[in-house]
Amino acid sequence: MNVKKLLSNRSFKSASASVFAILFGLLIGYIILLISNPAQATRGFMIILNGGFNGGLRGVGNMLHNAMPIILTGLSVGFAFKTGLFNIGASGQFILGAFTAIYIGVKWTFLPSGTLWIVAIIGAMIAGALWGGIAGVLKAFRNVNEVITSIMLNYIGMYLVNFLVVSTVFDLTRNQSISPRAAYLPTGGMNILFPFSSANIGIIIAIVVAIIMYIVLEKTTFGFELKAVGYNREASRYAGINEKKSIILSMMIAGALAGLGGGLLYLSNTGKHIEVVDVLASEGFNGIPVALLGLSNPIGIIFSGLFVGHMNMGGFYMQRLRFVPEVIDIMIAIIIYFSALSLAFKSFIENLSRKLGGRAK
Amino acid sequence: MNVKKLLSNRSFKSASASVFAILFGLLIGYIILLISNPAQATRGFMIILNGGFNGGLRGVGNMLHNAMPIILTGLSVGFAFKTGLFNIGASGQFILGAFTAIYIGVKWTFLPSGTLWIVAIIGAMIAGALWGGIAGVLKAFRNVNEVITSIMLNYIGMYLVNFLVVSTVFDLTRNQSISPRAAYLPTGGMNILFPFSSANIGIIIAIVVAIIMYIVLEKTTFGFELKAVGYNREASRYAGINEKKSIILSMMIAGALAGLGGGLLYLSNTGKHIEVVDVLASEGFNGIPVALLGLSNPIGIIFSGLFVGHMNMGGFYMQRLRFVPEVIDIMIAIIIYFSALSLAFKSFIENLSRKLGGRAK
Amino acid sequence: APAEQDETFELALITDIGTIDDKSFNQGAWEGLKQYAEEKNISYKYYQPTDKSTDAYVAAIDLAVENGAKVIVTPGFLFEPAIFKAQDMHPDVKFVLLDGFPQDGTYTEFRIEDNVYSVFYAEEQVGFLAGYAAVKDGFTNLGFMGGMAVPAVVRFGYGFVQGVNFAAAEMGVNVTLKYKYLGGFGPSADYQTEAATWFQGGVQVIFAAAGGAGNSVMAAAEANNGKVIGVDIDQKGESTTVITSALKGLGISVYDALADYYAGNFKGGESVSLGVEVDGVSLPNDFSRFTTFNKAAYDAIFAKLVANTDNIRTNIKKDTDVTSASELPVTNVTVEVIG
Amino acid sequence: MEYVIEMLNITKEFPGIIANDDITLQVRKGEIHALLGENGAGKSTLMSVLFGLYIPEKGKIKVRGKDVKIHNPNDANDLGIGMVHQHFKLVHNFTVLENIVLGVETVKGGFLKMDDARAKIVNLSKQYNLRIEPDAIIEDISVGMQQRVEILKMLYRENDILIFDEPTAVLTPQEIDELMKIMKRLVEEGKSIIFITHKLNEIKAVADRVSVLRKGKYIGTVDVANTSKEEMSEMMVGRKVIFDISKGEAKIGDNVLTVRNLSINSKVHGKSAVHNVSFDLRKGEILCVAGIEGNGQTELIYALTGLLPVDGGEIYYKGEEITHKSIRYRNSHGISHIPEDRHKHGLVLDYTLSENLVLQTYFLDEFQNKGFIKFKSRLSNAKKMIEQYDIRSGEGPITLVRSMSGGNQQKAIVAREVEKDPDVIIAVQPTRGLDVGAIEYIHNQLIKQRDMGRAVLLISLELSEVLGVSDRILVMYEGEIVGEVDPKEVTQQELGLYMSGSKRGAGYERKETSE
Ligand SMILES: Nc1ncnc2c1ncn2[C@@H]1O[C@H](COP(=O)(O)OP(=O)(O)OP(=O)(O)O)[C@@H](O)[C@H]1O
Ligand SMILES: Nc1ncnc2c1ncn2[C@@H]1O[C@H](COP(=O)(O)OP(=O)(O)OP(=O)(O)O)[C@@H](O)[C@H]1O
Ligand SMILES: [Mg+2]
Ligand SMILES: [Mg+2]
Repeated sequence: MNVKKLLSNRSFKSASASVFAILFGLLIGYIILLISNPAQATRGFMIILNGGFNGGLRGVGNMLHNAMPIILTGLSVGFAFKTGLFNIGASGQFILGAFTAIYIGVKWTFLPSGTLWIVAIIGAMIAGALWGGIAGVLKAFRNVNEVITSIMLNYIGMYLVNFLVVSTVFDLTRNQSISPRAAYLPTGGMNILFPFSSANIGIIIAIVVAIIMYIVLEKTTFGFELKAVGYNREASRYAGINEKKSIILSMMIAGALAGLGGGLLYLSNTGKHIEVVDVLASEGFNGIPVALLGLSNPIGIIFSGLFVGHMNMGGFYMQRLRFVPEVIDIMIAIIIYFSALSLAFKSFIENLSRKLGGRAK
Repeated sequence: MNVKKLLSNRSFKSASASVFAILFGLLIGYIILLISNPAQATRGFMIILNGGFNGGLRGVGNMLHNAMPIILTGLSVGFAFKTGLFNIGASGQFILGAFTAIYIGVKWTFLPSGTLWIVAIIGAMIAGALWGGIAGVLKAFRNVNEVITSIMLNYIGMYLVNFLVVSTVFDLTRNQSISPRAAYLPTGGMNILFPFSSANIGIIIAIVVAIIMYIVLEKTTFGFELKAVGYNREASRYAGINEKKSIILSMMIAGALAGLGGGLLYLSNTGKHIEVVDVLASEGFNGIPVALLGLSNPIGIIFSGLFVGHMNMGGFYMQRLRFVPEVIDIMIAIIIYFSALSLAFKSFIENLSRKLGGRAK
Repeated sequence: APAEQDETFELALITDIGTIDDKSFNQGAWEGLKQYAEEKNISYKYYQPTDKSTDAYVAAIDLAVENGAKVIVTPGFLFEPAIFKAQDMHPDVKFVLLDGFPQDGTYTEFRIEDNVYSVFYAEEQVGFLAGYAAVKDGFTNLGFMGGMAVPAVVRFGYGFVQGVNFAAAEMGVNVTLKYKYLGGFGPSADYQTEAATWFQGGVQVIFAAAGGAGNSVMAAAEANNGKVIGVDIDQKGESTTVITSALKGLGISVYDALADYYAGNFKGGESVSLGVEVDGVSLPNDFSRFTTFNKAAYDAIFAKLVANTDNIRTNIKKDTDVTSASELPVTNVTVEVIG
Repeated sequence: MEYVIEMLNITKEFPGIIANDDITLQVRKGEIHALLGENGAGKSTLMSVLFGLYIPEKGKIKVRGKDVKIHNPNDANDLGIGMVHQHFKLVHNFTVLENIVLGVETVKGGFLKMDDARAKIVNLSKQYNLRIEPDAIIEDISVGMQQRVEILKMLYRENDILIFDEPTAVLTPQEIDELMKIMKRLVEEGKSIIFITHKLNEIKAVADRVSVLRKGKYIGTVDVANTSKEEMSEMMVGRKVIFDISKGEAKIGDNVLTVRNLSINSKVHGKSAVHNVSFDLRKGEILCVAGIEGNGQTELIYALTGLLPVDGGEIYYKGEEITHKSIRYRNSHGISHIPEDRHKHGLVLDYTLSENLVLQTYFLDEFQNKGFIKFKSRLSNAKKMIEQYDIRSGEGPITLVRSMSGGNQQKAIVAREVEKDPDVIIAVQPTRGLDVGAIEYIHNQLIKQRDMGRAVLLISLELSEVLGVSDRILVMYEGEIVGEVDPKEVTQQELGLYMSGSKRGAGYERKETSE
């Protein structure tokens, strides 16, 4: 089909834009390495490029685990983007999902052990959806900018979770949440593929969810409606779409995705707990560059999430050399954010040349 | 003048909207108190209402000190709002300002001691302006959404400051920055007005700056043009305004305001240091509800910043009663954020009724 | 360059990316390690985990091992589950676990292998010393501000109360003591206000076992003519109001553990609580900021603790003995527990 | 001959298209020079070059005989060139006064000084009979007043070369007349005007000469007095265009849409925007609701299509009450709507043509199966309509609608609305801003639908369209129907009297407000 050819062509173009952006980010990173430690710059850079592979199968497994939550928050941000919304609130949705999962995992042990984790992650999604839904309702009915509401809901969510942890699932001596042992995620065979790594069924769920999101957005009438509302709210109303419902649903789905990320991360048997500190969950914000690099395309987000995870692991393994950890931190951040920002440039150019292409014919 | 009448009438209406919103937020806070501890709810609420006054003059002084940085980040966010930009990057600008001030305060001791702090806060403003300017340049020349760039610049800024602190003004044993003793802010008589409090000249500077911002925005052609670009970039370009320059300047001014906030806070002799941790400066985000509550009006922002400071002090003194600290945190957050959000409702209605009024004439 | 390929680091420290615990914790341990390594010309390095989770800590330990680590120092109780795993995974590598005992993460299984040396500090003893010194120096209205009610902080606090009581009883005076956990370890204007309120209310000296929040207490002291007792390391450089500090011998104990290892008698399988007997805790050797209390008086009480005269040392109640500071057996102190 | 403006051999390329290909335009001092061309011919681009918004690749510009370089609007302003853009460039929440002084503020030590400016503006406003209110907020005033603000902006800056890019597309006939008068007055004072319009009778009415562009190329310049409308349009389109709308007698059938006592309170001012309106729409007729903009037509249409809730009265469609039915119910039961604002309501600009063509039907079994889109039938649907309605675009079904020309965007909407096989077509300003060829096409479509027995409800501000296309005319004034007239009998003047509220038809007398 001619259409399909072109479509694939378009996504090919986009993907190449992302690759270009990443190369640019990596170049900047390399320059920083050269400045800070010329002798080891090239070796350090190779380590970064190798990312998780530095640690063999285990490193790859850990990379997958590292990528899992940011793929989901990336999907959250990206899904909202596609439907015309800017979900800065993934952080709050994420931590509410995490808390709900832990709460269910700790308290609902009357459920059969094989199903507890499933109930817990469903709970995480519902909590995230409700939290995202608040911003959606305010947007739909009051036209309050969702950036404002969702930033504030991040803070309210954080304080709320601190409060809830302290009053329900608190490990006093460690100032953190109790381990939800009974609800730990199954490994899903990842322990066989990637022995001794943290990887578990979570990454599989993340990828499956990404594919589902892709299908919803691109192949279903539901996605068609959501995107239409995102592009032109008035025209969608004119076309008979319930645009308020669409906006609320978009934010709820975005929230559910972030909440799922929180649930999966904190139900992993890796010894991670919610600490009662006044700090926003960074996974929510990390979803933004992931979504940008993935061009808000769910399949693209799988890859960009893996890329970011890969970079983080690369930074970790770079500690083999004599780099100061703070230098590594800033370099990895710069690679990731410069990639994402340079993409904004690139997509701008891409956009222009796309218009050109359309006009030229 | 007829215009003047209308204007004053408008600001009166707006201010009453803010007051209404605050009452709503307080109501919600009271309900939460009633639920969590009915016996002490009313007393707790009275303590909140008394805010800094619970601590006498010292409490008021501390409230002022508490309000100072958020008035400045509120001005940063509000100024950007007024000129059509959404500055989510106040956090990064704030911390870069803080670092620069500390750096100058620690390293440039060759300067006469009376002027060092002045140079340091000018440095803080310049650093914030440059950091804000990046987002401005990207917006002006590449039309990259400033929300995206400034969120990412928050993270890059945080990592950068961590790195710079570690490599220049590091207190190894405390994992934080060195005290800039030589550049501590003068008390500006605040120690006499509010004995034993943390208040210093910073709050005076913040208020003066707010007044200057008000004059710039409302009385000068410069502000007139910045606002015009914010409302309609295209139209301003057609009117012969250099709209790129305006956007960049707006972001730079916003950045300078946030940077000033960081500088003043960290030059205060209160034992505050930059900790080398991966956490964004919350003062930047707290500027958002402050700006909203102040309706982005610089004079309004003085009051909303004081209100938020007042609430925080109230929450602090509420610990006199048997409330769990986490309950207090969440309640204060809810009062502040609900006030700001309910304002969004109110201003929506206000907006409508303004249109109505304009038409009816 | 291929030569670099073989570069290894024999001594390693894993940081815990800043915990609720005192920030100086990483640093104190790091200084001991660095000092020993540099004296003996041994390669050393510290590693940052990717995440605050047991798995990430284990991965960082593995990286250190892969990079040639023979001894790994892990500061803080958050490493307990990681060491629980790592002790089996790397039987040839030695671990020094500060302030923790290997456990499975749920406190159901506690097990220490021969390659792990678990170090605790007798914070109650140094708290005792600090309280004793303060009252002996003439203070009668004291305060304790802890960061959070985690075990080490509780031990500091309890020891302080009992030291205050001991001195007051010795002198036959009655003193008052305000006691509070702030709820955080970071500096804040709120804590400063609170401390100022205390000083205003007549408190003369505050023992601030609260990490960075101690700086806020010092700022309040400066403005209110109050005094402060520092914590963990010698804090007299931080403020002129710091009269003394309750030291934990983090550096010394790491240094000693490494020396033992290279001398062939690594204390694997042991969990110790380092107290005055082994210089695990102490006050700094500078008494210039006291008015009446002096080195002689300090040496006397220190010797009594070491010798455990009249069971003075073993009688000090710890975090596991009572649930609140108000339940401590005191005779000459009025303890007001706040919050 | 003295030229104030000479644009010589101007070439301006956009990626993929040469918008201006070696164009020469010479404007004499004191003339009104019309610029004519199909949608997308390059008129706005040429004017943007003159105004310093685009830098041409080739060519030079002379102003008053001197070579000049115009890099930005400020340069243009310094040369006395002012422009009223096709889409107004006003700051919506600024006042009229603020908009006029924007960019050339009077200053005293950096502080705004509005009093002098106000006096000057009030004076100019009086002098040219522009009737503006200096303190009104732009978003509250009518399009016509916004137009006058744009004109005042130029006058305030003391420009003497004035560019009007399609100023009449959004104006009512009365406002157009006024604008023509003002333009004439301006040239009498020695100013020169470049005037872009698609309406040939406007050119006939005011212009001295006309230059014609076609597909980016310069076709020629002729004297208006010596050239017929037919000749002009042939120069423009490259073929003959039929101006007289030829249509047969209407074959009137049953009522399909019945409106009874409909009232709507305005969201804007709270008073009633539509007041007690009743009428019937019958099969096989084109019923026009005429009126000056702002007299309730928009609200009436929104109510009929469900975009706005009704505050009183009923709407019946084929006997069934639909007053409170959803938008979707209506547009899927045979009511089509060609909206007034195609970019706001009609199209999702970032969707492709094929997606826009199923914007109201994507959920039908034809286009989906259990929620999954049937891409093949969507595509074949698009191909069919593109073929049938001659919708031209770069990439066919997968063209992004944003990149299509205005005329073709409009055709796509017409195709979609007609192809639903509706019983009622509500067409609002269906030809706004279109060139003559596109207008001809759309008029023919409407008549064809009528002849197929469908009912058409037409809203138009264009009197020639109203009189030429419709079978029956209702006139709306201040929210009320003030008369019904027969287009074959009524004169433009008479219609104007109805529309301005000066005359009421029998049976439409003013009712006592006491009820
Ligand atoms: N900024 C731009 N980028 C790319 N192409 C453009 C741009 N502006 C105009 N064009 C293209 O240049 C051509 C001429 O456009 P222009 O706006 O000058 O037409 P016009 O004659 O004014 O049409 P209309 O009668 O519809 O106003 C069109 O094909 C248009 O798509
Ligand atoms: N964002 C865009 N991308 C590509 N082409 C565009 C874009 N915006 C406008 N155009 C094209 O530029 C030309 C001029 O734009 P304009 O909006 O003036 O359209 P138009 O045909 O004049 O419609 P209208 O009559 O409604 O003004 C049109 O051909 C349009 O297709
Ligand atoms: Mg045009
Ligand atoms: Mg047009």
